[in-house]
Amino acid sequence: MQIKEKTRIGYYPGCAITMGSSSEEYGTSVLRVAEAIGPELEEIHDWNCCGASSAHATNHKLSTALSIRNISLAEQSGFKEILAPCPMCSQRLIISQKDVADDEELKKDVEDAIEMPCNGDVKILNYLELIKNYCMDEIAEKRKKTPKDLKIASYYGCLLLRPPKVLQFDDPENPTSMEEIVEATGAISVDWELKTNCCGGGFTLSRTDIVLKLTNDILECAVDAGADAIAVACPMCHANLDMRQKKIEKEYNRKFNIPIVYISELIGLALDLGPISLGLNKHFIDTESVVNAFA
Amino acid sequence: MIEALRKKAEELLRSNTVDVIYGYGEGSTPERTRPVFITKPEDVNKLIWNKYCVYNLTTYLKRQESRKLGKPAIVVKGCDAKTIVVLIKESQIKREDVYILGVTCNGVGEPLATKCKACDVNTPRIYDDLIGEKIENKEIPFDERYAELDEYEKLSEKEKWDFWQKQFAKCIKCYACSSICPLCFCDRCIVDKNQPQWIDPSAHPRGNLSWNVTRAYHLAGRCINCEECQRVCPADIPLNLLNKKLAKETEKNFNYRSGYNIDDELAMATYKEDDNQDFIK
Amino acid sequence: MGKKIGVFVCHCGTNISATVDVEKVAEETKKNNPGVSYTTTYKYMCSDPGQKLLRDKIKEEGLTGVVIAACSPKMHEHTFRNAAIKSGLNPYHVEISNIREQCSWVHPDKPVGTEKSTDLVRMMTEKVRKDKSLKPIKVHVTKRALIIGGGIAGIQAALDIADGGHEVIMVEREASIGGHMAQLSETFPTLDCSQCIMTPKMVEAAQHDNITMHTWSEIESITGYLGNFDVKIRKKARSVDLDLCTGCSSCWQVCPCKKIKSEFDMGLANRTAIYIPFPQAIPSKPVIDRENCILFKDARKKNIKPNDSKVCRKCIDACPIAPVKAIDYNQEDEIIDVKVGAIIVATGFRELEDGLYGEYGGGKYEDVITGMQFERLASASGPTDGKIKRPSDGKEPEIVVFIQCVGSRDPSKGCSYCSKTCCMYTAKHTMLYKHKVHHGHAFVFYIDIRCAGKGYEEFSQRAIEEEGATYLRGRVSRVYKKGDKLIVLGADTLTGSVVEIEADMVVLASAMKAQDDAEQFAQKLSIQYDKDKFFSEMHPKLKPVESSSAGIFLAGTCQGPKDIPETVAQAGAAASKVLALLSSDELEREPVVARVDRQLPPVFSTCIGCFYCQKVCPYSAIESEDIKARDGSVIKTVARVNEGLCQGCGLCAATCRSKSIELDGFNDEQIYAEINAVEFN
Amino acid sequence: MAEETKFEPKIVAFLCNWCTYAGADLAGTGRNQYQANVRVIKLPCTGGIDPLFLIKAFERGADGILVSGCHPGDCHYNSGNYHARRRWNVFRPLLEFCGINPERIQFSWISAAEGGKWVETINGVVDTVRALGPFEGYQKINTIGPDASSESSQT
Amino acid sequence: MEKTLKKENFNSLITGLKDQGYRTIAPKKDNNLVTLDEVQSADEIHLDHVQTNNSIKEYFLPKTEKILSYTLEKNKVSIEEPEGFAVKSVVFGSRPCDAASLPIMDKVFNWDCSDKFWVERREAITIVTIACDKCDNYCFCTSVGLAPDSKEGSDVLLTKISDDEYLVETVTEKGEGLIKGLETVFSDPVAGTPDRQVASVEKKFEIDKIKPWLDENFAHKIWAEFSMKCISCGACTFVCPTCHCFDIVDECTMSKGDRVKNWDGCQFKMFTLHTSGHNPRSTQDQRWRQRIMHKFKYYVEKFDNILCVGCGRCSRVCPADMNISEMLEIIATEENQKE
Repeated sequence: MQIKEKTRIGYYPGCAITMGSSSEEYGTSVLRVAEAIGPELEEIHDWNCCGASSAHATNHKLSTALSIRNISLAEQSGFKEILAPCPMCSQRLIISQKDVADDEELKKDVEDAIEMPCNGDVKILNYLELIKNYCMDEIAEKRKKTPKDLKIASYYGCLLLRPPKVLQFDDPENPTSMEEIVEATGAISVDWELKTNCCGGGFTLSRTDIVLKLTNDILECAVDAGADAIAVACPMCHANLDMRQKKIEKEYNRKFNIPIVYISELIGLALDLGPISLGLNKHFIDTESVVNAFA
Repeated sequence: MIEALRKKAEELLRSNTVDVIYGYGEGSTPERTRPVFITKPEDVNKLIWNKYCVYNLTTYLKRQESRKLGKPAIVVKGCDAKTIVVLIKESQIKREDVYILGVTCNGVGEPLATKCKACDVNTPRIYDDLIGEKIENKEIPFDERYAELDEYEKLSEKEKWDFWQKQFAKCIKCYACSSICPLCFCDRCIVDKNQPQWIDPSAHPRGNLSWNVTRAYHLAGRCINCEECQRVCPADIPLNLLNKKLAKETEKNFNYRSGYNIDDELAMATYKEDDNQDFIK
Repeated sequence: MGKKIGVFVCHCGTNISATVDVEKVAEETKKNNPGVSYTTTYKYMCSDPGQKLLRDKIKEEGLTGVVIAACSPKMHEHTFRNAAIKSGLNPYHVEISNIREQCSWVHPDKPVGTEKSTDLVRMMTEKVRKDKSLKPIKVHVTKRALIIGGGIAGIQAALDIADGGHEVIMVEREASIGGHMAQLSETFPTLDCSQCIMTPKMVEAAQHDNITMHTWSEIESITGYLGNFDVKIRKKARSVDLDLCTGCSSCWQVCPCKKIKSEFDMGLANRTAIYIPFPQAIPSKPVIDRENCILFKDARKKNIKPNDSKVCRKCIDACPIAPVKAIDYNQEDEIIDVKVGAIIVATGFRELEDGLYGEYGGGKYEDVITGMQFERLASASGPTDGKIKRPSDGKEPEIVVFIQCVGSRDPSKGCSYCSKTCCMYTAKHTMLYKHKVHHGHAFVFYIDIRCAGKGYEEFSQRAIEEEGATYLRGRVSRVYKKGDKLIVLGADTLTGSVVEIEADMVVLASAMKAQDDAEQFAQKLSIQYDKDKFFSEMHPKLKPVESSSAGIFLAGTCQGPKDIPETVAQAGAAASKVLALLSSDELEREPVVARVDRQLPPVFSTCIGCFYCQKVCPYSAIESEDIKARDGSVIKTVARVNEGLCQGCGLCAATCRSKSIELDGFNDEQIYAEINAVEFN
Repeated sequence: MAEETKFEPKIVAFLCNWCTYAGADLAGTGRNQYQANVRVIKLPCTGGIDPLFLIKAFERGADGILVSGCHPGDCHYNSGNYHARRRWNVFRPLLEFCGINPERIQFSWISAAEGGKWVETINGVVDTVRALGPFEGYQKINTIGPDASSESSQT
Repeated sequence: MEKTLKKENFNSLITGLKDQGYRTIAPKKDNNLVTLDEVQSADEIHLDHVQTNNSIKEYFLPKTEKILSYTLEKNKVSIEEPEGFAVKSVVFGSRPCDAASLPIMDKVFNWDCSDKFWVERREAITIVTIACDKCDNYCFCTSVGLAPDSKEGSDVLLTKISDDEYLVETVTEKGEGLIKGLETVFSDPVAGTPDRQVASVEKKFEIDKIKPWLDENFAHKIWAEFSMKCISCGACTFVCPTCHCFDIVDECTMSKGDRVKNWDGCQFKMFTLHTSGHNPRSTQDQRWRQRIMHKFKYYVEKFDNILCVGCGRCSRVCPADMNISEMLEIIATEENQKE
């Protein structure tokens, strides 16, 4: 559904993609796209960690309180919706909202902890949802560049879709929202099998061998399907596919050299925003081929 | 208004669409009107209409004497018209057997009857002809329609019991309340069944309690609040409070208002899977 | 008429007399209760001598009413009422006071128990004074049975009833009888081919002169009651005249439309527009698929009568029957009215639709097939003549992965139950596969192997030990296509390792689900169904083949997943119930039914015709009756109870405001007498 | 009868034959005891219980009434308990409106397998009504009113 | 010599009566309903009304009355007669028409057997009537041979002579005895003839014309036309001081029971229903005719009294405004007489 006038949406960057963090290029590209075609994003004042990292594994109440505090802050500044581009944050926020709604006692404890009421009727959006809800027409209208037969494999990973009962976003087994956005930018979507397979996620440090195996399968499948690049919407996926690619090539002595781009960067290129401003220079695998396709 | 009514009545009688007009005529005193049954066109000027026409004429649809006069045209206010809807749903009459002469009404009775204070049927919701220009029916919220009950519901259990024992003690079992009620149409009423005698016929407190409770209960989900029972009671017992209480419970629990919709199922003849059951352990 | 009531207080060994002074109860009753002329106590009233005592006393004392103060009526009401019948007393003058389960066993204090027992006996003596003689209701029984569904259950039941000498009407929705069993290749545990054991039965049913078979037909409506069901059968237009056609196959050989997916072959092969589902079809006469036949499409487009269309017409031209062709495009649906005494529902099951499992390719990959499709592959009359070939490229699969519990035991996919047959048929599939592809290898992912039938465990062990199938205990998380291989990602919980198999073909042991239209069908017959839309049996242990409606019985998978032996056993059981029902000309029914007041003119009835009773009756057992004057004019319209349909719940009696309708056995006077006898003040 | 010190409430129970009556039997076979104040009247279905029965039971001196039958959905006659529930939904507030304490009439769903629940429910009803005391209001009017002429409208 | 009764002495009158063991019954107002009811003090008495809602009949033939009670053993019945139903009382402030009904009813209650419930109450209750100083157009006592100040049936007649004083005229020794017993309460009349404030009730019809018409017109069409609006309830017969029909019913539990006499009325459709189902008076016109015939023909033939005192209660209380005086006027009018 397209909302014409500029609506104010709370922007919750989270630790991974805020300025100066390891995946800041995702954050900057999101902001650049928003400046170009809206909607108006306003960073939530005094936001704190969403509790996704180790917190939710060790202390459930702490991680819930951390998330709910962000939501209450947003509520107080009048936001009806919050964008959390990083799926780890959006998943944590949604699950906390549900936990508090289901457990009266937890809600009381959390409210005491953060000294703020939380009535939890703010909607948490992930980046794909935001684009589909607000920007599909804008991209079509404002697109300046059309890439020459740039074949993109859309990779969703897990946190955007699972657990399906709680997140209720797209079809958890066979999602299509990212493909629609890719096609809106003029690129060609490639049909491949492992777009919802796990990339090894949190084991990136503790069990790198598993990450390499899983990520190798994903890269192999994308390349076999003829993709020129893989689009992602999650800093963790990007880290494992982009940063680890060289090591995988060494481990499985295969040549991939397939660039991993954020979907926001892809949209940025289609809107002819400068590659540097989109952070395309900060990738391990050179994104030269993608930038040229838009030339 | 009265000329239009008489002209219409004459026209109906001359064209033989109906055989008799149930209408209001002059009463013993100016403040009273009485039912009249016009069969000849030249008698139509006996028909009158004023704020004393409180009578619910549909009660004559249940009486064999009046039905022998043939197909009737009934002068009905909005509240009376609701009775016809219930009578049709309970297969006592067919829609085509009665010609409904709806009259727009801004309230009857001197002082104004309580039912008219929260009236949402100034214009009858079912009629063949309408006398008087249409008045927009108001949407009266739930609480306002049952405001009369609040005062009694607030009483303590003892106060309620004493209040009603005092009222029921006055009952002389003349059965004017069930004779006037258009929906009390059972030829042999339960109170007349003596094998076994469920309700004691004597007018002592026990017999009066079981009669008044049963009469009210048998109108649950049916009574259309025309307040005739209360008007005709020689002992001046506020009988309509019982019916109104049942109407309130029926609407609250089953979202059903009697006499407003000819298609939906009668409240006490059906059920819903999710009917309220919080009082059932 | 004063009643002479006999009261028999039972000791029940010491069960009652331990905490109730039975002598005192008898004495108090004789002293106080009006109408009581004889009282006694006895050690075991339900014993033979006890019943003999009852029978003798009824005759000797000339008793016209009996109260037995003993155990719950649920135990021996029937026994004592039969004893009364034997001694000439109408059984409905016998009432039971429950002074054991609801008094002596639960109130240890003897005086309290005795006083309560006296009250309970008094309540029943008062009720007996108001009891009326009731004669069992005789209901005419139509000596004909209806079997809905032509699978093995329907055929077996039809044969049993027909052999029992009664007429059977069988209705089958598809073009031929045979049901799902006809689609199977070999059947466990004996591996004998399903066609060989079933076709003779199908032929026998077709040729049995007591059985009338309506294929390509559906049930339009069923009304009536036990012994008197009025059934409307809709014979869908076949476009082929069954009498004329000889099944010579000239027509379906020339039919140009060859690309229609065959339902019988589960979409693995195609069929023509005019077709017989499978070679051994009974009747072996074709039917025209009006959806896909180009002549009918053309007629619909031009909105003309089918026979007027000049398009194609190859089949009618090829038809050798003369002078009138066996094919008739203008044939219409036909409604047949039939009266039957009993009905057996054998409508079978539906396999879980494969689209439900996105993780396994959700119907995208051709080589991921269901159990039934594998049956077709393995069947000699199947699309591949029994050779195991991959549907995608026809290659013989080297590695086949079988996945158990696809849909079953999975509440998130909507069926939490176990489909009972998949463990066995998957083991069978591995054997069939190994017999036909010796060098091939079969993997089976399972949760638990459930082979509990006779010879079942040995059968599945054989699949593992002799046939060499590899059973991996674990779930499969994902199946995806890689090149021309299917990558199966699963777990082997016994070794705790992740398993990845590059398979050529994957067979899903899909769940057994209720038919799509099971709910509407159950409502049409007003029988109850459970949360999974399988029809509910009257009592899981004691009445497995009776449905909730009297006269309607269940057989086969429509009542829940089961294998062929169990289905045939149920079919036989249902048939025996029907035979018992049809064995007598008239059926006696418990006379506890409602009755609307009737009186002499001029009153005729106190019923005023508001028909609240009709609206609340769960069995629509109440009809309206016009009481007419001699000149035919209607005096009044009142309610009337159809004794056959009325099940005696009493809803109408409690709803009737003027109490003009009463339930025999629990009429107003009896209930009033019981309340009156409670005697607190 | 000797003047009892403790008021023993008198309870009449209208039970549906298929479920609660069988439940009560089960409590019997299980030998779990309960107070003996109740007198049970068996009817085919709760749908067959007319509110008139309740009034007559009070007129015959009952202090409390229990009406119990199958859980919704279990009714042997499909919809008996649904219709019964609908009646009680309006009859109970009517009696309350007339000053009869609703605790004196209790409703419950007890299946044939819930012997324990039957014992709990019955003991609950007896204890509640014992707390309420005898139903003086009704007992006062259960005697035939003193001949009307002396006080035609009692205060 | 006549006496007067001042209003301010009402209290002392009542206390005086109470001392002598009398129960006092007087008109009492309860929101808009005036009824004859037991009073303890004078300020409960309400006098500025035309007619009480319930009639005096209620104190002689109560709406419900236990005439005997019995206990049942298996083969023995013990019966117990009620006592103390006749309570020594004074009805203060009844109207002349009500009082006049008593002698009329005495006849039927002492006809083939004397009804002890009626007779004993008649002796126990003294009637102090207050003449009507106002009436409404339902009153027609003058048309049935009575008057707003007639003395029939009263023991003492009070007539209003000023706002707070009533002229006392004793009618019977019983009244004489009552007055003598309470000397102090009454005061001597002031000189000069007191102007008695008595309502003037306009005569509606000639009573002598009624019976002759009734003798001839059993099947007249007026019965149906006039009674079309009647709804067959029992209100008119129950409030009428001269209607005396009653029904007897046994109300019992298993061990004991009471035989109860209740009011009944000929206007109920079940009144004449036979067990066979036949009903000689099944339609309302037959029942309405019965009401008029019984009051103005049958009772006259049997007891030489009109069974109506013209109090007008039946017309006031009738839901359908069936005015009995209007009916009698129609009967008495000329053109009807001719037919």
